[in-house]
Amino acid sequence: MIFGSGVLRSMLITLKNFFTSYFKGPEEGGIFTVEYPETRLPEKERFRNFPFLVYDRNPENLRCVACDICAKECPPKCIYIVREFDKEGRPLKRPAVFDIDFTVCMNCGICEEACPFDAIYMDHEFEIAGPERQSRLLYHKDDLLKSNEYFHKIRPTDATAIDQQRREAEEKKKAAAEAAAKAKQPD
Amino acid sequence: MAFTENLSSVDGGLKSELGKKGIVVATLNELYNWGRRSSIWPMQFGLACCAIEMIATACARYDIARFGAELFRPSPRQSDLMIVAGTVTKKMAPQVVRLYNQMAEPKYVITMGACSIAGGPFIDGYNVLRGIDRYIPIDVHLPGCPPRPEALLYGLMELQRKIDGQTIEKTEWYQKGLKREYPVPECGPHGLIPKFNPEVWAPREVDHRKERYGEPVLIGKKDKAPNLDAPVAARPAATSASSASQPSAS
Amino acid sequence: MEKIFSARDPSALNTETLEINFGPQHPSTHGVFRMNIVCDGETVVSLKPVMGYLHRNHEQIAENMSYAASMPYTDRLDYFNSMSNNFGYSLAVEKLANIEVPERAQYIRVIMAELTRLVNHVSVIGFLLNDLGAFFTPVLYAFREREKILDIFEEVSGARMMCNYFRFGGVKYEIQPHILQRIKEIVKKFPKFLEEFEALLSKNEILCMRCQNVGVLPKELAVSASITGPMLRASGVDYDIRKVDKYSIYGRFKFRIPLGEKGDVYDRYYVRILEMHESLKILDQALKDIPATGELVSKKMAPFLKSPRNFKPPVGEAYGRVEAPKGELGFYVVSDGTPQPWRYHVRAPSFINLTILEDMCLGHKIADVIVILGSVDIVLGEVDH
Amino acid sequence: MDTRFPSEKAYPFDSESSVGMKTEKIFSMQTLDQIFIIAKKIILGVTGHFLPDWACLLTSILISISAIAVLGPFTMMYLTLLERKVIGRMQNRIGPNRVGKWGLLQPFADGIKMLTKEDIVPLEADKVIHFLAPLFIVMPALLVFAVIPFGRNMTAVDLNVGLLFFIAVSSTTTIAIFMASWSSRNKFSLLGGMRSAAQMISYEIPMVLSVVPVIMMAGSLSTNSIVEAQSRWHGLKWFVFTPWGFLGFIIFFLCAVAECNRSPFDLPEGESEIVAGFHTEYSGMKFALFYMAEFMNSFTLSGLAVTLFLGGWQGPFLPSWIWFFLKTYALIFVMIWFRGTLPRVRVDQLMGLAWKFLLPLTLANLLVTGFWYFTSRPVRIAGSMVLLALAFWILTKLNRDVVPEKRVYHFAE
Amino acid sequence: MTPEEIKNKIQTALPGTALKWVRDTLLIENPQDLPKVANFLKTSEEFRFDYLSSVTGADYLQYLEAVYHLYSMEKKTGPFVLRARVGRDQARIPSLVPLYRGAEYQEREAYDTYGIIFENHPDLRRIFMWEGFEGFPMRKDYVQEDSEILEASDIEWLEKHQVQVPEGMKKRAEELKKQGRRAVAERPGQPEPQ
Repeated sequence: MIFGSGVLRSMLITLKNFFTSYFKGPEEGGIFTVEYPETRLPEKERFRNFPFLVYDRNPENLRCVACDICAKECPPKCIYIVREFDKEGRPLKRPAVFDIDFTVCMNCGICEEACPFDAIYMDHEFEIAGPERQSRLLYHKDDLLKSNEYFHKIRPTDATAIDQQRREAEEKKKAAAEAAAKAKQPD
Repeated sequence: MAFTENLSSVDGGLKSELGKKGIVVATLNELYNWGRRSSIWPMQFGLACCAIEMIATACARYDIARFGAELFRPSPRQSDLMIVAGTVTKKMAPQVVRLYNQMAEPKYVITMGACSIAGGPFIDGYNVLRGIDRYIPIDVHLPGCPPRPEALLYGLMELQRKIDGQTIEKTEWYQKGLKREYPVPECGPHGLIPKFNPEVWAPREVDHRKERYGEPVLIGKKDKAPNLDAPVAARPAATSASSASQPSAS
Repeated sequence: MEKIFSARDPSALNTETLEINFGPQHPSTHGVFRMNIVCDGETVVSLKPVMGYLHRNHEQIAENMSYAASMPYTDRLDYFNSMSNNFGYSLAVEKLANIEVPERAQYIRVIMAELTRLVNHVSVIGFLLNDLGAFFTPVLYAFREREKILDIFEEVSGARMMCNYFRFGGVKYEIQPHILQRIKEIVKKFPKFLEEFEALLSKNEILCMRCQNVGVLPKELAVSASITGPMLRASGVDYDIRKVDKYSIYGRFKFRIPLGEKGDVYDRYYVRILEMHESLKILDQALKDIPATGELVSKKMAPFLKSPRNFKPPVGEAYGRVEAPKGELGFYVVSDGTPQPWRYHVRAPSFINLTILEDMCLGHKIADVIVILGSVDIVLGEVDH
Repeated sequence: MDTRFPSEKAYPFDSESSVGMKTEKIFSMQTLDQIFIIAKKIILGVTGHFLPDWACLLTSILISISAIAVLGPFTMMYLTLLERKVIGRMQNRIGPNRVGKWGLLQPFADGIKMLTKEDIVPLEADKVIHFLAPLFIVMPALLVFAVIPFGRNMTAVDLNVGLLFFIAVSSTTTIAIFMASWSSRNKFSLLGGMRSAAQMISYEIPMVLSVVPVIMMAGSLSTNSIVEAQSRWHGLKWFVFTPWGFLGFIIFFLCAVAECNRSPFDLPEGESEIVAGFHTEYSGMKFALFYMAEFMNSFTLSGLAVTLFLGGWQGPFLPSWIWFFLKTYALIFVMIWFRGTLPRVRVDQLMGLAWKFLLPLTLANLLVTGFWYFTSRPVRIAGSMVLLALAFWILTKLNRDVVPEKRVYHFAE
Repeated sequence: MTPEEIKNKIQTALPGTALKWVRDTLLIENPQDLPKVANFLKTSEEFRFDYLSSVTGADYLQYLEAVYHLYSMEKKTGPFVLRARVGRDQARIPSLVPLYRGAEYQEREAYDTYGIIFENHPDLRRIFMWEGFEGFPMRKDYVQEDSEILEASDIEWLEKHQVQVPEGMKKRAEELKKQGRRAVAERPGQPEPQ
């Protein structure tokens, strides 16, 4: 081997890449860049960034029942929930306050896993940035609420499966209630 | 490296002259902002996990070079943008502040990732600084753990938008008497001295997390140590395979 | 004249050593590592590593939360290889609570761990070349391949880097056939990339000049200093935990362990390249043998997916270790029967591999220090845990 | 035989007559070839009517100077863009493309930013020298433009010792770099400065010696005459096509890369080792000047390499200045290509390469050139090739420590 | 080999060492015997535990503990776990660095976080925290500072650097100083109800 041939060989590789960048596709050694603001990578369905709360027809009808499980399971404890009370002081099955501190959240997805009511899911939205952190990055209930349709849009497979499950559970519940009612009637 | 002398490159006379000529200033402004926004050179400075995403942003898939921002300068003197990418620990914070002081005006800071914004998931650590904005002013906060490379590009564009909104006369670094050099904290016996710089940062008025769990979350605080000496039934001592009882669900 | 000539030897110039402080902010200390170097001209006389600039109290935090909640934190230990960190931690806890892992999950784990190894080794070589002074090109080629694998990770687990994919007794998500197909494609194309990468680097005279006979680590010192991973094997010690412990299902695969000759930087570089080839072999076999269906999490652990806080391993201790891309990653967990571990300790490979940094660097030039550090392959998240 | 003796003035036409020709054949090749000369002539002709002679002379000088003063920074600005684009392409990415069409305005944006950036002088620095260093580094870089023949008749000053002037002036860069490194009071800067002093002094020697064969064959130190000496075969009889010329060119080019501190010899500013080297403490416009000097140096040194070995502006069909710029940019492309591919060598290896390898090789090359001079065609080609190959082989054998070892790797099952 | 046999073997080779099996680990009752035992395990033909994988400190409230995981690279066996217990106040264990170089940083880490002093360690300094840090943060009784309340020392420092401090913060710091307290995390966090 002549001294210097290794250098020449490695230079050929870069030259090859220089030329293929003009002619070939991203997989064959062409330009690999995705020009972000204009074109985007296809979103992966399971991609998780920050959590959001799902509501079913309107924002009043949110699935969250303020059970506080996600707040307890959250590893860095970034969720804060206060249950809503009605005028007589009885607890309602919905949160009055639901805050997620995005400056602490670590996008681990454990809240989504732990939620027994299919109420909290991980969003695909990542374009969050701002000059102010203490108010802007503390997301309140209203900022977090997103519709089930949106959930269907970003994660069709999961959303359909979950809807199916919920429907089944509801039917079961209904059937059980009917059965109970039936059982009651003869008495 | 010692503190540095700041020499402003535009003197007062020139500024007042510019003030008289509306159109000239307007175009000058545009030119000035255009120049700054399209040539943001970040500092080659990574702290933790987010630094890898920062490198990924500079790499082929995302290519921050398209915005003219790929010249990662190793020296703070030549860089415009400090991307605080990763957890700032109490041991590291003085260095980060010093680096900020060493940068030349105009300088910008992006805090990338939850850790550098507020301590993020490591907020309870005894050596973790809860946000670098306790000591230096931040231009763009970019949450995520870690933010995607696209998110960093978005943060960069957000910074560009911020630059577009500035005018040459009102930019902070040409104002008289404004100090953009912040005292470097020291390592004390229990943490940093001072805990924060009240000129830059003030505690949150209502901090739910603190109210509920206390300063650091220490839910694993226990009063009784496990007794490993106690013999375990039905368990041969020397083998590593354990036949422990079923984990119990409560 | 006294000043110019040394008092002891009048014929020799009176020289002073120069103290240089590398880092914590330095372009090529791989994060916030710091070295206090005393050098004579450009030759290193003494080198003291200073760490802790990224000491983010992983152990303290983990002792204050449930077992499963520590899983995402292990991602952030060695942030290149979240999957193998997950692997180590779940092995330790599975040992602690005596949990079986179903067949399909085992295969998925191995596939993910080996893909991680590819990601790590290819990027490490890229960074090593960066330290050698190449203007980012090898890193960019490496990251191009890394992106392709990260796409898989994202599709499987939902995150590019911080996968949080493993669960005690299995894995979190199903891996669909089309993803397996894509992994197969990557495995098929990877050797071609490696070939190109090697053509770019392996025979390059400048690289050889810079790497050969630099930072030699003798066999005996390597063993005594508890060096693990490719660094140990580059010194010629045959010790790979995948072979020794045969944890998970590594006993089923046929692969070889590449061993270096001299233990210098070049050997460490080349052993990594060879290891990637072996990883591809494992991936090939695993992708062929993976059962098409099967449960992902063992029955015993399935209820705890929904409520990790209720998982209470019996009182005891366990030490689980895996062959992470950087070396032996061990987790030492002591349980006191409550949902939070009593003691949680990480045996971080790159932290311990740094022990002999000074021994390797003495007598070399400053430029070599950077290269030797690059060849040790440290990640500060792990070093400082 | 022909090339031994530099032809005297071998211009195809007199510069005076070109003005006259303009009226007849406006778009002829010659006009295109001499377009800048003609422009200058027209300006001088216009001003000559109402200006005294001395003022005319002054204008003429001013025009040349301003042409260079514009060309220098302008080249530098676009070289930065070229480098970023080309390296981007080599790395499978696009490179700057958002600032103006294809990123063409990127250099201006950088310039505006640099101009308005704060200028920091460290408190401990030696302020005068710290201020002077960037000026001292740009001056020689601009001065050497004077002797580069950009095209036919397009040499600003046709010095009869042009080559000597070039080498002498460009070597003062070392002093400027050392000034910068010393005055900054930064250890990394100092290390960079020491490295650069050592490097530039050692590479000066093989560089000058590699030029000597050209001087021997051309018989002149004037850059113009050297170009003229390569004018045969329709301007394709370049020195690089001879064995000694080829080797001389390679050595000269390597030394040139080392002289302007570019990869793989960019030790003085090796960012992975010593942060930013000698300009660690410089910011704003002063840093821009260093940046500018680096690119202008790489341009002028490529230009000199073209002049000496690649026939300068000689070439068929195209106008002479286009030929010159084509060749120069090709060499600059190679420099960028080096940067995009190669890792950096170490200090001692760098020195070893200069003293133990390149220097003996240049000496052998000198010998071969003498052999070439005194023998006739069939013998001299074969003979000099054999001699050079022998020298190369012996030197690689003697420099065994840098030749890669063969490694064997074992596998454990 | 059964555990008892191993124990007997070590005790016959090194008479006078008190050993006890704790689960599947070997407790060395007198920490001063540790280097002897480790040396025997490393050199004896039967064991050849030449690789010290991990050194860990742990706090068991009554005592501190150092746990050593030994493996054999030569014979590919292991782990063999040694543990040594010391009191909280006089936590001194002989260092294993002369035997295993790999213990160097890990012992420094255990010293930094638990305050176990390893005798004969060549360079026993804090490794993660800075010199001048007080307390051993991984011990169970360590109390962190409150990061949002300025103390008198902070105020003093800030005033020295000409930083404007709001009156409220000054007042609070003065109060704390009067009471002679530090601003520690006042509510040390309640253990979650099990």
